Amino acid sequence: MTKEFRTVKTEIRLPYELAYGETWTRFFDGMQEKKIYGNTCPKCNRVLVPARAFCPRCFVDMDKWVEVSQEGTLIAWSYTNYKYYGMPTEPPFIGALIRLDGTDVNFLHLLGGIDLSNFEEVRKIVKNGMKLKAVWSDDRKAHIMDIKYFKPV
Amino acid sequence: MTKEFRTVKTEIRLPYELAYGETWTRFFDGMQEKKIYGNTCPKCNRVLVPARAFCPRCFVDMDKWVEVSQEGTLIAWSYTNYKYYGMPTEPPFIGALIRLDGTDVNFLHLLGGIDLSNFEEVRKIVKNGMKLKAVWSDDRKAHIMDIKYFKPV
Amino acid sequence: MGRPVAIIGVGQTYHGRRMDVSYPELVREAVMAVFKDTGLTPDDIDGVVSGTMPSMMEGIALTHFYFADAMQAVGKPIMKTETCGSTGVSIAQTAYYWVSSGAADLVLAVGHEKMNEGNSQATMTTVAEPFYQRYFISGAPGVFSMQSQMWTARYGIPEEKTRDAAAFISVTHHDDAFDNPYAHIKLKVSMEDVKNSRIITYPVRLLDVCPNSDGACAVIFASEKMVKKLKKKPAWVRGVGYRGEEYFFGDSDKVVWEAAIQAAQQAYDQAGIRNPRKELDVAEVYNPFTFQEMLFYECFGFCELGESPDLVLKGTFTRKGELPCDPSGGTLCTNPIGATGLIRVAEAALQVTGKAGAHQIPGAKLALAHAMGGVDQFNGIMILGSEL
Amino acid sequence: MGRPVAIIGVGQTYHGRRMDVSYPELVREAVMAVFKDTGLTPDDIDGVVSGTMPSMMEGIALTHFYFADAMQAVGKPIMKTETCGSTGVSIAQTAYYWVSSGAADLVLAVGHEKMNEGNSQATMTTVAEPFYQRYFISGAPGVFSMQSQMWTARYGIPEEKTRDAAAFISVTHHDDAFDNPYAHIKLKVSMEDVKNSRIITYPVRLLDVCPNSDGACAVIFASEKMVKKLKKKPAWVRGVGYRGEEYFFGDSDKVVWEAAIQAAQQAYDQAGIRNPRKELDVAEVYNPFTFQEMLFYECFGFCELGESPDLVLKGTFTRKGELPCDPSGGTLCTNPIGATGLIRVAEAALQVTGKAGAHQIPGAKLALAHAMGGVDQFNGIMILGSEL
Ligand SMILES: [Zn+2]
Ligand SMILES: [Zn+2]
Repeated sequence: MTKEFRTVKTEIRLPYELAYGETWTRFFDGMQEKKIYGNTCPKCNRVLVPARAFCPRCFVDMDKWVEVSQEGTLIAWSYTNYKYYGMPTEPPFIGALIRLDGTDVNFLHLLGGIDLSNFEEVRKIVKNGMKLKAVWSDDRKAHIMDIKYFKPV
Repeated sequence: MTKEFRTVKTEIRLPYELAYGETWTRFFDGMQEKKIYGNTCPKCNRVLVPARAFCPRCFVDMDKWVEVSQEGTLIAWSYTNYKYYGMPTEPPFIGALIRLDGTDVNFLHLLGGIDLSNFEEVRKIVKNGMKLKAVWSDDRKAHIMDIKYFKPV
Repeated sequence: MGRPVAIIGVGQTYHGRRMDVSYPELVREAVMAVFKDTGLTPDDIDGVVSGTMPSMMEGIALTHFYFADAMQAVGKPIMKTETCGSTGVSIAQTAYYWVSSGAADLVLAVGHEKMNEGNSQATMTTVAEPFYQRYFISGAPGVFSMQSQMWTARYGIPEEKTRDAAAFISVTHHDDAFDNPYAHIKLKVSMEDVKNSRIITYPVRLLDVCPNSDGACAVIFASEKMVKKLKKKPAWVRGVGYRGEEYFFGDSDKVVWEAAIQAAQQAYDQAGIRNPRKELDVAEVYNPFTFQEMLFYECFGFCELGESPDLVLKGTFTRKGELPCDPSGGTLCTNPIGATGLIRVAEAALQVTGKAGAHQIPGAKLALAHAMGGVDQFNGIMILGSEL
Repeated sequence: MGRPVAIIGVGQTYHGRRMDVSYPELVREAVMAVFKDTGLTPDDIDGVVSGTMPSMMEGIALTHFYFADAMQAVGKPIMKTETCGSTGVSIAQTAYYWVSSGAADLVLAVGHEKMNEGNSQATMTTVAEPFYQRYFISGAPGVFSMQSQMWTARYGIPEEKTRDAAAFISVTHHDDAFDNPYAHIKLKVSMEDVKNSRIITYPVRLLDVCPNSDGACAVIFASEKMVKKLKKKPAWVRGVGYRGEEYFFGDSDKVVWEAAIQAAQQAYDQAGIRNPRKELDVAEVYNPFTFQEMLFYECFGFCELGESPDLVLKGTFTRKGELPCDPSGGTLCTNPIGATGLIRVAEAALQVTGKAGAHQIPGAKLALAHAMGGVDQFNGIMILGSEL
């Protein structure tokens, strides 16, 4: 082992206040009303969710707002059972990529509503392609976690 | 005024433990013993303070350690009388660039030991070229603030 | 110098408090403006360079990731550079080298900052290590005041004269900003207003200091082939320079300031400039502090060392003077840090292409753009000309 | 492609827990090594490019300022780039464009990270905005596991086969690291050890994941003129590629992964490579996760989509296989993030100049170096050859 010397423990602590702008504001207002908003691109016609100010591929302003389905298909998932800094919720939890019905991109959220304590049991239930449905929190704050998770239909 | 929308207040908080390495360790050990250490470059022969692992101009390892003088000459100063994040001490205070006797670079620290409350009075006393002397804290922690400030001789 | 490179278009946001839009939307505003200015589309672009002050200012570490959509960088080579205040000039130089190498014909450079979302003073505490320098250099005004104090004392310039010259700079730049549609601070101030404004760190007062701005700037760099093909009026890159100094503030002289002197000299050598005050038609000097602007005049060879306050008071550097400096109002009136250096470059490009509008310097053909970064540590220069 | 550029020397620190030295001292160790390797002195260098992951990892925002002395960058043009995991390749590309443009003949590139001083998971929380994505992508293993899960399911690869192939990769790279004097993790592991190691995020287990390392790497890029003048054995830059994707993770396909495919294609086109598995002699693929390494093999055209586990288990990518990948042990055994991509480039240079020592691939003439950054968002490639 190489010789070590003094160290100093320190911390960086920085405050921010970030602007949602009009589009995110409307999207999160929707969350509070148990609605998931997307919008459509007038050029490529894709329905993007969450709603965007502009299409990341066509660079044009988005067109019509649409309330998208709260049901969708599981595209991919990962099971986490360790604690780390910045977790969305207490472990164990399942991160999920979900294609909401009628949309053209995948929505990132959590998969829940099943017993997550035993991974081997989880693996028997959770399969790509399964149908999922949003479960809302009663205490909503215009926040992405107003959806508690998506549960199997 | 342009219309504003929702904002989110957030904070970044990151912990660190930084290694001093051998040279800073010895320098700060010196602080605890009320000594200011520099060292000399074998190539350009400059005495640098704080002591360095290597010369920033010649890129060679530094040679002899020297305990440098605790007295020096004021090279530049600025008077601060507002509060800001990350201050070295409560305002008002004077940041000072000091050439310690026998060294070849300027040492950054504070100028104190005089009444700082009235700037016009301060301005009559503080002049570039004046002689200063280190004043040590009784409660030393192997830290740069073990020197409370430099006061006029 | 490598293959010739020119700026063929610029775009800016309206700078100021921009809490009306999210940060990506602000970035997109500048990018859309440069596409509008050039008639190009994102498909035409070969690569994108972007940057902020350091991302501590944003609270989001991967700004090039966060803004990839807004910069229309998806599916393209992308780079990020962050050199504190000099970021904008570093971005411009990275884009310049990229095109100059022949590996790209059109590169989009984007600088951005939303200072109202973060805390610039808290960010400044992260600039240095927490062993030694963090305690003494985290308050930027303190360091710049110390530099000004040292400069005035070195040349024995009477305190009143320096104070008057700094106030004169503040007054004229605040006036200039009224003619720049994108400037942040639009405020009529008098010499007395400046001299009576609140002391920040003596001798620097509130009206000697730049604001916290939100804003973005986008610039397109093009190869000679593309300049000809697109038939755009070019601002040719005639010289670039960049220099850094020691980490320890006390190791180098901040009055006869080598980083500033050498960066300018490197760019002058490339551009063939021997007498900058005579040969340059306009300069966009990075001036977050009125006092420091004078120090730059001296280090850039616009006048002799210690001579700048006299010339300032004579009007040498005003819009009608011998070498107009910061006709846009400069950093003093608009400072979204990661964009600021690129705004200097964009303003210089507007001047030499005759597109600066109400603050155009008539007939400007050769312009200097500058930015400073770190705690008096880095200086970057880009010289643009209407002729190659 | 612009003017020819070659790597003429590399330097690395011993990677691992390096709390024995301060961060600038660690950086200097790599810089001294490259000067020793080349016989050059800092005076010979025209400019310096450096970078870290993002500086949130360091807690010191202006790393190029903090390390200016250690990199001997004082009085020189200096640039900083930060693109997360791909930083090292971005640094290499910036240095490459700089020399290629003709504006510099010798550029020093330095990548560094001291991961044991910061908190990498806390740093990851700063990668995305706190409206939406921060909640779901801040745990890097979770995202990479999701990608692996999607990939296995897409092609219907039996879970056991993928698991075996990933374990095989872990075993062979851990073995390889014993022959690399600078590697961090030196651990003999068996297939069973990997498969029984603690689950991080299913299917990824502890021995599928890279460590937190401290380390630095320095590389000198030279113009053709300098290569001839200095008579150094060159590793010529034959191609570069870099691609980014959308900000929103769910917007693009991470299995048929365009950023990886296009970055490689751009570099192959420049290098004239049509069949990478046959033409490349060695590849240093950025592999923080065993599963992801296989996905890169497919996206880089080393095999068909979905075919990689079979070839891995046949030994196609081992040191004695058809296309040896990561004979250094790769990122899996050594990961000082801001240095990691540049270490890939340095290792590729060592291979094509025959200087890789105990892990030399005999007769290697053409090598690929790769790094990935963001949350599955950026890929950068550099191809080096012993011939121009
Ligand atoms: Zn579209
Ligand atoms: Zn020396």
